[in-house]
Amino acid sequence: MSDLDDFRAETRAWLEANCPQSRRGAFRGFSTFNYWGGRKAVFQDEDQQLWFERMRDKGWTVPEWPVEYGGAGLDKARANILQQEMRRIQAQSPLQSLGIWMLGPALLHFGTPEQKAEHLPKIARGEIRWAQGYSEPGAGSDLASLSTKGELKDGQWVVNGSKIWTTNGDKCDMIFTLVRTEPDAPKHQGISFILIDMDQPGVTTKPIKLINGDDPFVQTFFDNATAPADQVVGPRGKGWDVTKYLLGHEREMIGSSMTNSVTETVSSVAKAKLGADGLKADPGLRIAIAQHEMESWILGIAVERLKDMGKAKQFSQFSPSVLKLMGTELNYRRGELLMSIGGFEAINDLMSEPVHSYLHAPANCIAGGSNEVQLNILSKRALGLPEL
Amino acid sequence: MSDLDDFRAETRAWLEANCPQSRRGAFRGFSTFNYWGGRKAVFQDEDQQLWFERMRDKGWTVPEWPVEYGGAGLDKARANILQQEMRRIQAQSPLQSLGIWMLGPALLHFGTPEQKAEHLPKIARGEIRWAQGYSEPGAGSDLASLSTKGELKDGQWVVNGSKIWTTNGDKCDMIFTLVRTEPDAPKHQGISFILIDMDQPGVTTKPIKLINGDDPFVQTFFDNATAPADQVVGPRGKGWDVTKYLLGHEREMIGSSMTNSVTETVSSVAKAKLGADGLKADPGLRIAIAQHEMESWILGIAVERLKDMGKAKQFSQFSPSVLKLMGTELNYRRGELLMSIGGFEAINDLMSEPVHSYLHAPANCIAGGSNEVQLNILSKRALGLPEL
Amino acid sequence: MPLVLTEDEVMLVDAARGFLTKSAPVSALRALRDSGDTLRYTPSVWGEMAENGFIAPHVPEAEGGLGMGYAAAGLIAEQMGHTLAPTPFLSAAIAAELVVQVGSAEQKADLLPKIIAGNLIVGFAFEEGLRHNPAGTAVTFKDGKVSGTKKIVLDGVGAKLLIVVAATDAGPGLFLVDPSAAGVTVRPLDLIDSRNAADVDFADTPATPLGEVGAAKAAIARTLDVARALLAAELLGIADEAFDRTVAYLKERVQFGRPIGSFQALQHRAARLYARLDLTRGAVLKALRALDEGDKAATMLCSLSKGAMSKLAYDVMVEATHMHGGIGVTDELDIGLFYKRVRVASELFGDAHFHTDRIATQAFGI
Amino acid sequence: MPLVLTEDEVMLVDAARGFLTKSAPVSALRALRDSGDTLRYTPSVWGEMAENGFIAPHVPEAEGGLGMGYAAAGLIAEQMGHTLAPTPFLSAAIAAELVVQVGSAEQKADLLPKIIAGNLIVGFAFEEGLRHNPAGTAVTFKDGKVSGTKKIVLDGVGAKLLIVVAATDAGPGLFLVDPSAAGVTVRPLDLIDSRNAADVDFADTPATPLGEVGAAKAAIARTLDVARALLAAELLGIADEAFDRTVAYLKERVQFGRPIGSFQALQHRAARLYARLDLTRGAVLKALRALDEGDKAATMLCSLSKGAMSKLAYDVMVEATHMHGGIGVTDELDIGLFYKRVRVASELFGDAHFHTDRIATQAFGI
Repeated sequence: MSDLDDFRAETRAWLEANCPQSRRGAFRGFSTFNYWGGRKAVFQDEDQQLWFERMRDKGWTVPEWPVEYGGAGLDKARANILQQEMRRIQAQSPLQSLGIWMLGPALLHFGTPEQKAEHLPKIARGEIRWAQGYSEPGAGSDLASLSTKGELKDGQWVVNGSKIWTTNGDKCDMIFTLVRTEPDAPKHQGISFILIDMDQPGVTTKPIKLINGDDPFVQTFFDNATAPADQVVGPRGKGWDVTKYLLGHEREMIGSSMTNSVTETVSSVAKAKLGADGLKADPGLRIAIAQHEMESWILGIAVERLKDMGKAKQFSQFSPSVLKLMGTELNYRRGELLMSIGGFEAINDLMSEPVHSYLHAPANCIAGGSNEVQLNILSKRALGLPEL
Repeated sequence: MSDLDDFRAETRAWLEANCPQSRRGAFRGFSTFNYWGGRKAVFQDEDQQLWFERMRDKGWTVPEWPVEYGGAGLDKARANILQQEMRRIQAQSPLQSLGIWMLGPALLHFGTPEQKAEHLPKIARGEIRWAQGYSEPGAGSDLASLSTKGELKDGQWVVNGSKIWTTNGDKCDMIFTLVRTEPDAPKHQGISFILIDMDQPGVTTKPIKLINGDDPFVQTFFDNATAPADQVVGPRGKGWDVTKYLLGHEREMIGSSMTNSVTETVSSVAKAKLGADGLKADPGLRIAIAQHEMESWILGIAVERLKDMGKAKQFSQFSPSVLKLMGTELNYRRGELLMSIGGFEAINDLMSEPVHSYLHAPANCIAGGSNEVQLNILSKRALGLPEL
Repeated sequence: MPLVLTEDEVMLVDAARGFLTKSAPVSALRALRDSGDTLRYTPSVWGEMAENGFIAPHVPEAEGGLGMGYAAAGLIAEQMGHTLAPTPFLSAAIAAELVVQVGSAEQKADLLPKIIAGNLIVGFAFEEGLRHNPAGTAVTFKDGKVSGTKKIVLDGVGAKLLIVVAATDAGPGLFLVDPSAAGVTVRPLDLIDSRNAADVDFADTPATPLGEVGAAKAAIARTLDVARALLAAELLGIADEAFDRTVAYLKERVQFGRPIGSFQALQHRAARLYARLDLTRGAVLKALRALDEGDKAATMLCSLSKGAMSKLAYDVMVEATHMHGGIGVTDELDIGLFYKRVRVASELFGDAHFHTDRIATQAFGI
Repeated sequence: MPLVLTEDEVMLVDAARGFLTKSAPVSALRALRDSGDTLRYTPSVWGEMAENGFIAPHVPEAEGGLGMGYAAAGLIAEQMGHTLAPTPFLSAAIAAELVVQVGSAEQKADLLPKIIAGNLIVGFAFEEGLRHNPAGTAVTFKDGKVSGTKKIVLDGVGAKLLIVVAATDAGPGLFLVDPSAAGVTVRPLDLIDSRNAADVDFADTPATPLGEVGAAKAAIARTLDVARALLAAELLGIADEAFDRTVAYLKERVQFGRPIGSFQALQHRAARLYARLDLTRGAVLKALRALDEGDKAATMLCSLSKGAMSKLAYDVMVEATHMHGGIGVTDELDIGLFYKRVRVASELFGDAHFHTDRIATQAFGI
């Protein structure tokens, strides 16, 4: 038996013994069902807490991070085994976190030793919940035109302006932001990536109500908010490089989440709701569902291929844009099909999953760089088509 | 009984008596079945000749043109009645002609009295077959970038250059062309609309073979070709105005011909070829056909509406672009569906109607101003969207 | 009738647009929604609509109506689409149509004036399944009583009368039911477009036949077609309005130093929607004219316009929402209200899938 | 196996590309077509392909083959798509697969070496209707003889052996027929892609069973899936090539004073095709890998890749033809040759409609 086989056996046994039954089962969406950590966090139930703490103590909230930063220092092969074994028993992720998905990779890549030591362990242990602060009301697709301003005064950053689309911003502790710090530099070069504590009078939030009545986003206002001078990730004025690095991460995540975050396939919903006879009576809907499922299947295979390419060190520069573009558009059609299948029931429940997909899908096509931005990236960089 | 009722009764009786049975029946495409006139024309059979000559003598090849130009001088109401009565017995058009559809309207609008007297009667009587000379190898969508050159020397135009996509150019007698006559003027202002006799050594043609093996187009070469000085339609250097006027006509014709020029609906072909059982076994194809038929139906209604608007003097500036765009794209899908329906038979017959539609449809999206040009027209002029 | 508006129709459109813009703008829907009102329409606005002759204008003069035809009703529906006016307009049109088609002389004389005057809200209790299905009914009429459950009865909350489709030994019949009668349970829905609708249960509820049972089947078919044509017209109005607002936003929103409407990719997508709207407009009018003219093709034309507009309005809303960027999905912007109404209006009386299949089978025989 | 190419596979792709570009470029197809040749492939090129090990490389080593798997066969097919190489590659792969699946030891020993060496062209006589239909057969086998008509037998003109699917009392069987035997009429077709195919009539023609009749059904199903996966790979190659040529043209063609590829509307349309090709590439490889691994999902993955690629390749060709402007439809340009081959390859063994329905029924149970 190889070392890896041993690891698999041990992992399987540990998971069997330590993952509470209530934390197993199909992924139920990025809802409150999941634990997001942070200063204000409250556990939903004992099992949630137990599962989180056990995994945290193993360093398995961030298995590949170094042990010194709260991870388990696993290599790729072991991390994959852990993932497979968790999937085998449908173990829920113990901790959802923008810190893990976004800030962490940025810090690991760009951060100073002090920044890593300060922030990474708190992310790994779910002590700080991070928010993302990129977009502004006037700077959407044209993100680099942002105008939130930061000045270095008396050894600290003083920040003024506002950020929009901060996901669950009211529940977060800190925010990683893009701030214009060199007003005279060209627009991509005057931006710094600054970490700001939200627990100060200079930071306030206002919920943004969406068309389905939900308000998962806030607008965050900075009114002479402050941050210590050393809370810039990457060189001052080079925040755009950090952002480009992270946007790649985010696009891939949004695109591939389209294949993971769904609890049920459209066809299984259709069968359950309409039955074979109902579908036979509605061949147009049936074919539309089948076409969607085929596209969804293809997207899933593409994600699998991307992972295999990653393992084979074949870096695919444009795949994040492709996944983001195709995944979000697919989700659009998923929402529409779920509404059609749900019929009179679906239009009567603003908070139902079909309505959520249907009404919320457009936001996915905007967030993380609008699909037009992705198409521009692909046509310019992947195809080399000339500028106008 | 009103005058119009009288006219209808007389027309009906005349058509019944004079339209040979063999010239009745569903439209069979712009094939050689139709009579196109011209110096080189040969009648296919006696009935074709009889029908053409009878209609010509009534002035009914161009019923609304003035009698002095070979028409019948009918008003709109009577022209409509004639059209309805012809349609009632499915009488074939006696004369197909770019002269009637394109040059005629231009001459009626822009021509001098002398030009009208010289050319219109010959068009009406099918004596001269006209070709169209707009596009050039380097000037497609960007028509105004054309480089065929005309100089006025010794009282006549001397023309050099070449035109592409001249429909049946080898069978035509004369060609209306766009020629750059003022090389120093801005590109839209240095063009003249010149009428050139093709029966001269300076004009030669070369067939263009298409991907279905057919060669309905030629490239036309002008090598010191000449035309009398007075054969400019509209002011010298103002040929672009004439063209814009005519392109509107052409687009409308191409768009609405999509609804008229088809001999059979896709659904009737599908029923005949595949039968009810075959279609039931292939719900995707069946639904695709139905969607196409719905779009086709809507296009037909739009053409009807456009005619009604014309009668009500409600000028619709953008409808030609809309019809061209949607009609040609519809035709694309028609070709594809006919290929699917024809299956193994269709891929075995390069000259069959499905293959013709399938392979030829792309050309329609280009001819008469590419669909991108139509989309630009609509976005700029109909929607008022700003220039980049 | 030609596919252009008559002078009278142009005047009607102007009048409706003027009235609705003033008395029932989109902000009124929003206010009504946020007020928690259960009726979900404003009786005073409804009363004014009656005064303006906007309620069921297709009722023939012989029956005491204005005799303005289905086209007039459709044009009003189209204008209501522009402002998302939440009124029992469609229910009134349906009820009036059913009574005209099949009611006895007494029933006509009793009901039509009240409907047209806006004094009697009538709910049409028709659907029973998850999706539109005109094929049959499980609600029964026996010994003068109806039993069973109907879904999504428009304006069913607060309605003073229900017209219920129920099965009899002689086929489907239409029955008048007093919602306050025994055995009726009205269960209000909370539709995403914030309009009035309810599921309704009947348990041995006394019911009176509307006209002869034998005539009901044809009258229901006809009425469904009328409802479809009116919804198609409303969807056209919604799509036009959302599209116009989007084009305006494209001119106004600046990114990368220029209006986003100057980007050709967005221009072409917008131009394509313009072209489709321009085309489909004719089909909507054609269906209404065909109803007015007793054209045999009317029933298929109603499916054509409802099916095509359900698809087109959705496509417009997808682009409208997307082109508005992030704010397109916020409640602050009206676009979301249009999006939600499009969904409901598409679902009612058959969506694009339903009508495509119907046309395939009936019109093309495939 | 992961969804990336192994080193061996990368070498194979390079070798195939090098060979085909040199020995079977698009111009060779054109020359062959214009020559009026009835065989429609070049025997010397076919011989060289045998020498290179490109013919039926999936035949297991145990059966005397190279044992390189279906993925290898698919990668060669993909490269043949790039140059539209007209060879009996697909027929050979199909015949080899059938013999491997079901042939007796003697038949394997006799036939496989000849097929792999390129010395025996075998036509698969399967289709009978207007469109692909694996459901049943009207051709019969009785008393050692087959009778009936088969359609579009690929490489049927000049084939030295036919494998015929015919009905027996024990279900469908596979039968070896000598095309020069009594009662065989080979009627050459003139396919729009200029390849070799024929309709074939059988009238009491002597026939020998290929293996056991009872095993034929599964072998046919398996072979159809292999053929679909190979055609999907070829379609991917064609679509990639036509797309690359179109992108090159977009950079080169100048209108309105600039390359047309600088217009954003065309850029976005091209980028969208790029994205779809990038995604679907994985599904094509996945189907081939699944065949190699004996994955139970293989049959559905073959439908997925064939259905998706049939649709995608068509969409690419529509844009390719359109973006080339007027010359896109001239015979002078190669684009038309790609367009025609896509049509034929899509039609063979089920188009997008067929496979969508198959997947709906079998994979999703809807």
